Amino acid sequence: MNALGIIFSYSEYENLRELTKIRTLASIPFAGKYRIIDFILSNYVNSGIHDISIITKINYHSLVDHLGAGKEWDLTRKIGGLRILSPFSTPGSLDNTGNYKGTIDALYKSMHSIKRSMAEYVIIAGSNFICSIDYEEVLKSHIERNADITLIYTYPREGEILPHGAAMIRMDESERVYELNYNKMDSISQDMPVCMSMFVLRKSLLESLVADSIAFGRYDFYRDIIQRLCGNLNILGYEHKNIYFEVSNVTDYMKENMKLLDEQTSKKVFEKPVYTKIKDSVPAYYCAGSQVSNSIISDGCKIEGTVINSVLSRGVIVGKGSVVKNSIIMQDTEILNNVTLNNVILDKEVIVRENRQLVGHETYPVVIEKKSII
Amino acid sequence: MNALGIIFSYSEYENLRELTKIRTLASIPFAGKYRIIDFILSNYVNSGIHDISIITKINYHSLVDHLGAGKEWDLTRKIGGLRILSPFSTPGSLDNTGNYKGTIDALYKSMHSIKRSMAEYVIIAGSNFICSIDYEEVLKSHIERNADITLIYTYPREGEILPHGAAMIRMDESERVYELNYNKMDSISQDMPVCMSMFVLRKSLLESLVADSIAFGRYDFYRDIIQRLCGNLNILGYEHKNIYFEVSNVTDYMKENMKLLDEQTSKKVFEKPVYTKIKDSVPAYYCAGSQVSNSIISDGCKIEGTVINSVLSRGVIVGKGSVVKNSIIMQDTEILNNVTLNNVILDKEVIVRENRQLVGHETYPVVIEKKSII
Amino acid sequence: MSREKKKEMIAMLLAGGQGSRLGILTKHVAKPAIPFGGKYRIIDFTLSNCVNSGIDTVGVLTQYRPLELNSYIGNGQPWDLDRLFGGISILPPYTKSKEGEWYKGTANAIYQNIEYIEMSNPTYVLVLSGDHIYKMNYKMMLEYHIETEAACTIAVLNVPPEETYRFGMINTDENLKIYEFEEKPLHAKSTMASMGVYIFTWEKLKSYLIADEANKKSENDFGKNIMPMMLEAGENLYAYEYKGYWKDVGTVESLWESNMDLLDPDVPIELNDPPWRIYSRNETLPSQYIGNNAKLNNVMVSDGCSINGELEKSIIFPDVKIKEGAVIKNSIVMQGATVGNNTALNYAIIASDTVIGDNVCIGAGAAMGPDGHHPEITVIGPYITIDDGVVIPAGAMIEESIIKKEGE
Amino acid sequence: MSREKKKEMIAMLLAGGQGSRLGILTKHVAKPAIPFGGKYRIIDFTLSNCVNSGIDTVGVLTQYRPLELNSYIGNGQPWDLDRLFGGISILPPYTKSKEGEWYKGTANAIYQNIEYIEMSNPTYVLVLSGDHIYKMNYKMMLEYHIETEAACTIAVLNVPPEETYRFGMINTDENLKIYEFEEKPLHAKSTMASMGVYIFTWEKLKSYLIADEANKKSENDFGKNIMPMMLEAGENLYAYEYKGYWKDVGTVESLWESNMDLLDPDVPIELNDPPWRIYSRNETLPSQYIGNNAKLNNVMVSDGCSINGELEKSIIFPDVKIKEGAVIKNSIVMQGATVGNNTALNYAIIASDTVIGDNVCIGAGAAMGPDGHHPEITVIGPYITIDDGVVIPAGAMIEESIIKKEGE
Repeated sequence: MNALGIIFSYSEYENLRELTKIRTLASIPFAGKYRIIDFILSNYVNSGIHDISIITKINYHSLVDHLGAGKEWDLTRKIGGLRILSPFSTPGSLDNTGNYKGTIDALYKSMHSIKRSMAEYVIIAGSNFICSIDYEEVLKSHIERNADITLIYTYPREGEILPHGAAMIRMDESERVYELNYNKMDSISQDMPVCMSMFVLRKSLLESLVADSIAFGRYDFYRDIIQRLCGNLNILGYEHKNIYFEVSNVTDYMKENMKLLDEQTSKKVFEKPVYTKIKDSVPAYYCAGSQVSNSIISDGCKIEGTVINSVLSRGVIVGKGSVVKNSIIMQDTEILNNVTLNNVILDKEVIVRENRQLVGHETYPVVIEKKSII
Repeated sequence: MNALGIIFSYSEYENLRELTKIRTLASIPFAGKYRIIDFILSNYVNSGIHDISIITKINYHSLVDHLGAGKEWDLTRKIGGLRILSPFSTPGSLDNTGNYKGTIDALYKSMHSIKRSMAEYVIIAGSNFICSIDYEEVLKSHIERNADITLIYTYPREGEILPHGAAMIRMDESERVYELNYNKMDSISQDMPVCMSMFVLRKSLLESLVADSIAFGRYDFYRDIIQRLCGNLNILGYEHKNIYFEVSNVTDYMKENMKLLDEQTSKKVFEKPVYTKIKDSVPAYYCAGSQVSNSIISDGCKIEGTVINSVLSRGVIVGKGSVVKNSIIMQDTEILNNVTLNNVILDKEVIVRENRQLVGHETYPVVIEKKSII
Repeated sequence: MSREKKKEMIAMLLAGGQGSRLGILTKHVAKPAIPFGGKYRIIDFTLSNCVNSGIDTVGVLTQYRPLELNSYIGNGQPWDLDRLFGGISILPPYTKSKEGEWYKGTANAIYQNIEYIEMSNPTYVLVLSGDHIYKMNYKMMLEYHIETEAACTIAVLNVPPEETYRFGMINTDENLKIYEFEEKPLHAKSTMASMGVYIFTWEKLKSYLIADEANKKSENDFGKNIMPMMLEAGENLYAYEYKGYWKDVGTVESLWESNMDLLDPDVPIELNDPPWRIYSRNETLPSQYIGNNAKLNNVMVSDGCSINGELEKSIIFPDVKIKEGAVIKNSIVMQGATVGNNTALNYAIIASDTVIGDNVCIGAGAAMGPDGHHPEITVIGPYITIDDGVVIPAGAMIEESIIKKEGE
Repeated sequence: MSREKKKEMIAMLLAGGQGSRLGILTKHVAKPAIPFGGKYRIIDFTLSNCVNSGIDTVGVLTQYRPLELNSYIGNGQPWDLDRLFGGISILPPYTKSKEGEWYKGTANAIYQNIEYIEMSNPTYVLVLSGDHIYKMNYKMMLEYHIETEAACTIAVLNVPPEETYRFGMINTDENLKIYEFEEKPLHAKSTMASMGVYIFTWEKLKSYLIADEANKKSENDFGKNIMPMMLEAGENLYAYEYKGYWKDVGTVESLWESNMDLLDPDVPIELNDPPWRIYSRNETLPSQYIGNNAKLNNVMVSDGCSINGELEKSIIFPDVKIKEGAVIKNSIVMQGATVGNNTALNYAIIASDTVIGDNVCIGAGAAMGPDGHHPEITVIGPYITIDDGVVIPAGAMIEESIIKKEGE
């Protein structure tokens, strides 16, 4: 496909507490063995887009580790392929501050890479919305409807989550966007379309919009491009009708993971292949006496105890007599014997010693930092 | 080989003017189609070391571009492979300054990556010395002689160059290092051994030396480890007897490039394969009427004019009636018709218009910045 | 050419065999490509041994149905064998001038690829077969080979005296220097059986391969021709003792047994062994889902599965769906298979992508054999459908779909 | 399996031919692996056409001496064909049960690989041969194929009426719909010659391949059997006109000519064409060195060369050493060759790694043919040595070293 993919690996308004202390939003584990970036990259790859730049800010170490050379996503290419951009790798960046003033500034500082691409179109995505979407269809509609910018939106449904700060739009009957506002409530009415942080536009238009904005000291893509220019530009909405997940605070993160325990929901997200880093783990092993129900379990797990309504990432060990309920356990975490966990998120490589008990609440899960020993 | 390679892609004491304005020392073009990093990486790869971390500071954009996923160096691997480290990708680096306090601080901030390697030994190299060296031999000698640290040195020979700040060592008859001083002269006596910024030591020793130094606020590898501890540690020298090149200021850079016009010298550097990025350029083309003598020419060049005693990188065009003498011309630079150049360094993608004349002096070459139009 | 690198040792992996004793399981694929251990193929063990032993150049000699094996191996990336110099190469027979020639025997297969071997200019060549389950460090064997100054070193393992008739047996002096070979003897002098793992000093091997090829009567086989010829010529041949787990998975029985060994903590074959990882080509599948009414008791399950039944002592490959009420015991269910509601499997192997309906009974009447020997194994072939309610007796091997006609 | 991706079009590249009219040049390698144009191999053009046309799945059908071709292609990385899904696959003949079968004809080669093709589940299949020099966008041809609703589209080029006897000629109506084939006619009705580039709708092709295979009398050839059968059955066959440069390099003459075309600004084959790059496997060699007394006049020189002689209208491959006083005109010197002091070459092809001594004269007496036709080409085979002072007359083809005995 004749398009360049640009991913923002961070979000301006997330509050994920301990989870983003050591990593960027895009590299947060999700759905057992995956990271958020896996879903976003797979959408591009499945749509035939093989030229992708990822814009990072801070704490992108884990993202770099996870992506490696991009082999698992078939993005180790001579032509196109994967590039991870950081403010510090910008040519001639003699200042060492490395903070972007906003999304437009981030794009501006990534221009050296964007300009080199031969693609005609750009498809931009943030990292807070997870879904399965076919960009080929979106681009087709963008061209057919003669849009300047296509903005992908959705209608939040029963039980679906929207955080403070999400961009809500208003459109006329031809889906032309004429207003954009930020969500200031805790939940919103379900007939209000919400922007999914995904945009399609011509690369040449993006280049000139960014140059213009920078010249006037305007740095925010939503406010200074969509909101400001929706009168002048033909900004059209494109509805995403399939299921989505939104991750921007810990309670939502927990809820969204739990949704995957519904096999129908899970099927919709995994309709097309989702690629992730290969770990060469052994198959999961369920010992004699283990008891597991309604849970997602990943390769390399070894279960001797009980796991109920939980999501386990790769290489998790649950000892004898331990009970893990309504929890998310990340990679290589070890739960020794006779431990009780309920409404807990254990980050990677945590060790929970014998006989410990950790209980959070559904709306406020306990989060244990990476490599903690409890 | 059971060793991890660590490369410092920058130097603390280089003065390369325009050449490092937009790039780091390691990615400066050298010997026509190469960058300095190519020689350093090829030494590792040819010695069977496939697990390599590159420490970067600022302006490493061109380095990232050049190395890509490391395919050309056969370093796109599941086990080991190439990693480019930056201060900003360090886990938990919430401060955004990104400056290292010194070489030890840089190693300290790269410890997350160093620690993960299963290798027993570490081989460290800077980017200012270019040579062909077999690290398998060095490691063998390190083990046989029971050294704590092996420091690779050489004796500068007639016409060889050493900059201000180079580390000169004194050794006893068993090659044990007992003193280290910095060069403060413009040239030095030829019987004074000089450290080539390459060290071999156990990874565990490096880890504890770095941790100790950081605890005491000591940040310079030469001063705080070699100089300070040469009384307590068994630091042994290993002589590199083959030819070498040193790049730390523009005059030297010019001189060192010109040395390669001697085929015998060139042969010694290219004894073993030196890998570089593949550009899929066409063969060089010499038009009817061109005149080329004693020059290095790279793929993709098209010569209509005259080239004498010069080094041309890939894709350089020399127009009709133009004369290029004693000059270094970098990639994709275009010299139109009837231009005269003498003692000039043209950086990448420069355009020299018709009838221009640029003349520098052997000891002070004219340097033209990347993408200039003259 | 002059700039190519010399390799100390390269491996030549004989993957040509059909493995006809595996019946329907090798109808579509060569034996080394048969699934094993929940997510692996048999060849993964040999390839991982190579990589973990530091060998980065492997030639795979194929001629029987190589398509699936080729596409499984691909560019070798899963084993880190996608190298710029060396890496993995598939070596089929080819035509030299007018006529092509198929591989006549194991030795002839290597002979026909002398040119390939010489491209790496190796000092030693490791010859392997791709159909055994074991973990072995060939680097240590090479050290032994160099130390004993052998022309050929043969890895051996101890077998019970009553099983020697199944193996090529090897007789050595007290220094393990070989003086005699016995091909499948009823009463062997020793208990050392050849594992089919050889290290040769390449210059030596090359000359014997050429000599063997010139001999029109030769069967061009390593065990039958090359080694005896070397012994006769007075070359140094040494045995190298291997003490770990080793299994030839040449029959349905041994394939089943060796899978079950993975579930037996007393059998020394541990897959979860980070310094000696077994690499394989991983499918792109989500994590597995274990339903509300599932029971799992000494079971291995892989990515992409959805398990709702009761499982005991079984191995479940990726992307398998097991519906509610299904009861699976002592069985192996391969990739992509579906097992319907209330279906019972006992001592069964279900091959890839097969669909088993509801209320099916597979391995019906499976009863323990004499001496506590397990019952006969039932095998359901790949890509077929077994309709609801079908009963398949223990020991059957089903090649084609069983669809009940309407009204039945 | 179900998760594999569907590809719109994949390419099947017939690279099986020996190309015997190229004599000594194809003694060790298949024709598509022959060096061309200073740093390329013939097959680079077809592979680059595929990649530049957006095709990322290419099956290469080999059977003659595939070793060098295989190792040249490797994992396909130089052409960006090292893909996780698709990419490049070498497809040799293989055994299905007891007996293997060599490729009987071009159509049979594809027939034997139906299983491979179906793995990508393509809608269209592009059939190519690997021995032509041209730059062509197959994507545009596919658009034409879809537009005309053809079952098969054949790329054609216009040839002079006097050359039709060398080609498969195609007769069409005014809409380019094909109604007749003429195999190498002396007097053709049209000037449209088939380029051996076909796009088929896969479902159609598959059924005709199966029908053709059942016909024992068929030669299993696309041109002779498949297309005429399709035409007879009333399928839509269309010609697609190609207007650019195209050359079959099947003979020493045409190989030489087509190399020289690169040095002729009037011939429309430009290698330095960034949007349509020709990819090749690059050797690891330093930049070239041009010495003090070198003269280069309309010459192409590659990496790693050291040039000290006088060159005119010649193509020099990588790693060639040309010593002082050597005079090289109208010649091609392939990789790794050395040309000694004061040696003269004229209208010569020096194959790879050959060493030509001092004061040698190759192509001696080369004189223009009638009608301004160039003199006969002299070919010196690969890996040999020509001793000092030897004189080799124009038109010779030297297979073995010429070493002067002592005292001579």
